[in-house]
Amino acid sequence: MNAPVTPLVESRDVSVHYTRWVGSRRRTVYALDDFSIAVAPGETVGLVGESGCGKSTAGRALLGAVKPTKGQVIFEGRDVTDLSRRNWRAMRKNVQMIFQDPYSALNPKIKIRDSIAEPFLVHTRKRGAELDAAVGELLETVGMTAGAADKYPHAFSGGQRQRIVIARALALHPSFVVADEATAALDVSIQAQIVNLLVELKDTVGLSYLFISHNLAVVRHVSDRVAIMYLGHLMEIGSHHDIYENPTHPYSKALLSAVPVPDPTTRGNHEPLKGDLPSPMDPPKGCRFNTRCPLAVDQCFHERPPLTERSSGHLVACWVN
Amino acid sequence: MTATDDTMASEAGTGAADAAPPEGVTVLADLRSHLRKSKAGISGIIICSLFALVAILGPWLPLIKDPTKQSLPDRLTPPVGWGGTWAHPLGTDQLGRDILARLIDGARISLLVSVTAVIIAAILGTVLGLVAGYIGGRIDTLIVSAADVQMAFPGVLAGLILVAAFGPSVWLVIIVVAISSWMVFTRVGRNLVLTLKTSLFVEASELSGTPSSRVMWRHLLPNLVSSLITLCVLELAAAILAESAFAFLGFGVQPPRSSWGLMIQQGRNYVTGDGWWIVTFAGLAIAIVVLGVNLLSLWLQSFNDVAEREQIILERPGA
Amino acid sequence: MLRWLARRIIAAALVVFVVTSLVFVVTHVFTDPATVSLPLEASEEHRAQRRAALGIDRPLGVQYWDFVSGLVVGDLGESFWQNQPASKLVLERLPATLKLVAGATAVTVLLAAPMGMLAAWWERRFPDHAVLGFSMASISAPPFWIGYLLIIVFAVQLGWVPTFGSRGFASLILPSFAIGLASAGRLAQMTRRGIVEELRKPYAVTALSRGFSRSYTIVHHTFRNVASGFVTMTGWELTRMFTGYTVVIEVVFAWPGVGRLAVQAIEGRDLILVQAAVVVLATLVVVTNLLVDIARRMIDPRVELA
Amino acid sequence: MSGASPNTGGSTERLLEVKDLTVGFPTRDGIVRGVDRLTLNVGSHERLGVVGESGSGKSVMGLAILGMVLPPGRIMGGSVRWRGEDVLDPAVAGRVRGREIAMIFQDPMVSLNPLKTVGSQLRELLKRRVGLQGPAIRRRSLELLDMVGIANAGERLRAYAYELSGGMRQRVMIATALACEPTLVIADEPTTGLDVTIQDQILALLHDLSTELGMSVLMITHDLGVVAQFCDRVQVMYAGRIVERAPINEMFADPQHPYSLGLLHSVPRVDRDDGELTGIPGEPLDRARFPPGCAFEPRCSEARGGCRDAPPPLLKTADRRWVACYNRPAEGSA
Repeated sequence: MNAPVTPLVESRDVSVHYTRWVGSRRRTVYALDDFSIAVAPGETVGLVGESGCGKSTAGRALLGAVKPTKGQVIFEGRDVTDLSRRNWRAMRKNVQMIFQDPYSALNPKIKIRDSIAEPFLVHTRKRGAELDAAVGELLETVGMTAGAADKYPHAFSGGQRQRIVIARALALHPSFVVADEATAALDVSIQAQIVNLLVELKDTVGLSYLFISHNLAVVRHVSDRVAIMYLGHLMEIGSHHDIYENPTHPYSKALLSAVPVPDPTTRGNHEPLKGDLPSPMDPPKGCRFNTRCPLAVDQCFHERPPLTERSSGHLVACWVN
Repeated sequence: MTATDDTMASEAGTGAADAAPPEGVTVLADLRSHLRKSKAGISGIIICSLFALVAILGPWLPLIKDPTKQSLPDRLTPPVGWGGTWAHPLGTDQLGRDILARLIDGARISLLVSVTAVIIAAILGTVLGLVAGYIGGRIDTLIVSAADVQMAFPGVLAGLILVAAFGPSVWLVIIVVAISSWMVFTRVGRNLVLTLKTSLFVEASELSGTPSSRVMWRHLLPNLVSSLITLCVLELAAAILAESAFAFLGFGVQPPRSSWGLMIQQGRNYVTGDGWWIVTFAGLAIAIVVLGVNLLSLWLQSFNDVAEREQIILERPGA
Repeated sequence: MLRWLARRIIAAALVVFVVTSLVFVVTHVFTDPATVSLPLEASEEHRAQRRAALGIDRPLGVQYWDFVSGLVVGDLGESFWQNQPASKLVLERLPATLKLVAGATAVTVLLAAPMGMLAAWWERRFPDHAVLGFSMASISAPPFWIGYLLIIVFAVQLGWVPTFGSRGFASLILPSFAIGLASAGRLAQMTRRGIVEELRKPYAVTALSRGFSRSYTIVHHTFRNVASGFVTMTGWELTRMFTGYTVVIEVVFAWPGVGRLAVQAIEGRDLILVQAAVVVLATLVVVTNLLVDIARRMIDPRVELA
Repeated sequence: MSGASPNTGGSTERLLEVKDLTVGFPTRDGIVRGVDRLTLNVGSHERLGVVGESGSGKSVMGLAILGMVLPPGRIMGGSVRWRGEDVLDPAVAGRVRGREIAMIFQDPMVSLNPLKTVGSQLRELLKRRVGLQGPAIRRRSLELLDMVGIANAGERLRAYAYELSGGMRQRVMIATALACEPTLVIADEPTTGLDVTIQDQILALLHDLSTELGMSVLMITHDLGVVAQFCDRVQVMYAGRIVERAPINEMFADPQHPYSLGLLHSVPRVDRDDGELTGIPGEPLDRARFPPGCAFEPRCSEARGGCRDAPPPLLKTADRRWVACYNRPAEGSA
């Protein structure tokens, strides 16, 4: 893999399986299987896929919010998979998350100041005026005024709330941030503002992102490298250019062609991908895309295709292409 | 031009988010303006405050007679308007005691029992609900099962067995009312916590390493308060009714102290003949106070509904 | 479905077991039937004699084993007040209580369902306000007082029905209303709220947008969705009746049911008999809850998922 | 999807004419207008898009066209005419709803009755609204499911909504909309919440059905991509008002309202690397606090003093192009 020399965060063959009650039966959900990815310092990796593909689980596994069933999570060269609860708490300073829904990400009953100050109260000895100054500074970093601290979330619109959520995530100077559908709930005019803010912070604060999204266009705009997932399996991973100019996996191709482009002159005849997404409780054998793949051959139904390198850093899991 | 700009600015200023006072203040202001439009809310508040005032100040109110003073020559004096005099505005009972004085004395018991029981139930039930919902696992199963058992064994049933074993007393009634009400708070609290637990703000807090106790205290509890207050009011009505039922059965306060339920029990032999006012006024007192509490809870519910509805209309128009 | 039912029945049996054990703890650990039955000034010798007669001088474990094994075969001990088996006394009175609860349930359902629908149909109009007024009044007045008011008006003044006791169908009417009015008030509000809420839900909006009328949508679309809640709430009201209302109302109307028996037993200081009555009533509550769960599942196929 | 088929508009029959439609919601701060003096026309065989962000009133508009507003809102003025008849008249509405104009909603999970099978929901429509009897009902139900691309139609008739996947539910929703062979389908965010590949299927299905059956479609969406790929003509809404109306190609090649322009510059493209996204500064309006003037004025880079006094009227600026902006001269006035 053309992974950077010293990745900041790395997952090695991480699988997450969990059980869920469906009616009176216990079913295993295969949320994530053998997921390996590395994020270099200062890099943005986009993680794309449809619902149930395990992209959120992958993000949470990298943050230690979900315990892997198997595999390792490595942070700055240190295996943190089996860290105790207490040690993870110390780790929390370095890794943070930005959520999809800014309306539910802020406690409606407490002031913005207290939301942002909480990480300081839990992890540092900052109190009083020093704490207020830190909160004000964070708010200004994300383009808000320090006066916002005295208000409750209901005084703010979705975009402003998302800025506050970002401020809270930045509180303890993390080096790695997982943005889980961070702009999905926002209107497009606000989405652009937040995307710009995230890109800007990457340079000014020095962050690495795992940018999880179902929106291929936004991912194209922000990512250095892109990974495409389907039903818990990594299908293709490569540079921005590899994925968008030279998509190789049949699923990547289908996914890219399915996105409606906001330009009527691009209307053309493409055939929509047939069929439904299978349930992650009952994934197909072999290649998980085999039920919908137009190119599937016999082998695809029996053996899982390994990720193989097609060009430098461009890996594809497909028997055919 | 300047003039228009100024008025515009001030108009925008009063409404704009920058000028919005802290939420606590707005909620109170909202409550007040909502109350002004609600006849039910106003009547509820008036009845409840009168009840509380009378109960607390009862013995110091001027012109109030001794509720225990018997006077057999005056027995079964009818109320004013039915041949009685202002000496006993609501008449007297079978022992010649003043009914108004006894009603006021009864209000004390009613308030004492219902408020104490609801406070105990609310604190116990909320803590258990919070812990069950947030911690989950075996503790949750245990608490939920306990609530289920309590559901099958509520109120009067528990009262019957306890009274049979320990004899009647006011404290027993308080305990019985409290134990037949705590699981309501537990269930509601737990369900709310289960929903809140999936909120991203809880996950965010956990992800920054916040300890569970702080999550429960700082993040979950404040979000339960408004629902639990409404529930407290609702349970208060149930508690007043329960107290009166126990007193009526003779399991609560004992003579010569009076209680509204006890007055009905003592006056029941006179309903068919010359003494209908004893049962009527005592029952009316219970019904009016409970109605006041119910009106209050109706209004609180409608306020919460309106607040919620407008939140949906105004905050998330796309949703 | 069968597995679910089996699980549910076992859970119900467990609840009955725990409740009865709690009752045992109260009646045998904190105090005992002999102490309760005797006046405070009774001599120690007299007490010991009574203890031996009732078998409570034996170790608690043995007594508990007796109690539990008695439960299984329906033996709830001997009432010394009546000198008869407690279970026999309770079971004799059970039909009267069941009759009363049936009457009250009929009153509840027959009043609540039409009132709730009327209020929802005329949302925020006069019938809605009238139903709300009835509900507030009926849930605020204590049921035993309603009982006396009904007696004053319908038995004493109008003389339409008998005052006390259980003599045929006519005597069932007043106590049924005394219990059922409050339940009807609560249930009517719940029904109204349910229908109004369902009508705002997207599936009802869809039905309306397809051109179905408001009445058709209420009857054919929201009905089943509200019915599940209606059954649950009716079950709730039934439990309230078993655990409270009947006791009080039976006393008011001198109705020969289990509740009145329990009150009389307390007055007669007969702890064994009170215990038997409470165990039977609590079992009825558990059975009611079980039946409600089964009914809900039959109405709403999604309950399985929850 | 087939290539762009811009409708000439002038020669087609006008089906739906909405004029000055206003919907109000009472709140503690007074009456808030969800839709304000909305004007809209749909011709036969036309696919009209209405695009707007949250709070633009586009969803309120969809129901209001059928004379329906969720309480406590109400229609405060304006007219809706369907082939000349007044839809706000309950008698006409009862006839038109479902039969001539059918709606498809955003979330099919909750828009289908959770306690009725797919078959029984189709049956009641075919029986009560179409008047079919006996075996014809089942035959037609199967035909409808087949039309919307559902395999194993016979089996699916017995399924409940919660047993189907998201895409399948939306297909069922479309089938119930088609049951009465409507002339116009109002699709309110029909693909929001669906996965990209499923959205692609549903849009293609709607496109094909509207062509085959000669239906007009009113597509309400926040997604400019969906509009660009699907519609012939588009109206842009902001804060309850129409700010621009144009044929599809003109709108994307040359947006005239500053808001439309800003919107187009906010959307990243998947098919090429675009430069910086400019976005639109500021925040969308809180609906309780509409200014008396142009609602977009606080965010507009071209705003002048006059923009604050009164809302700009929607004026024709060129053939088939309408804009509500003081900075865009009307046709003939320049």
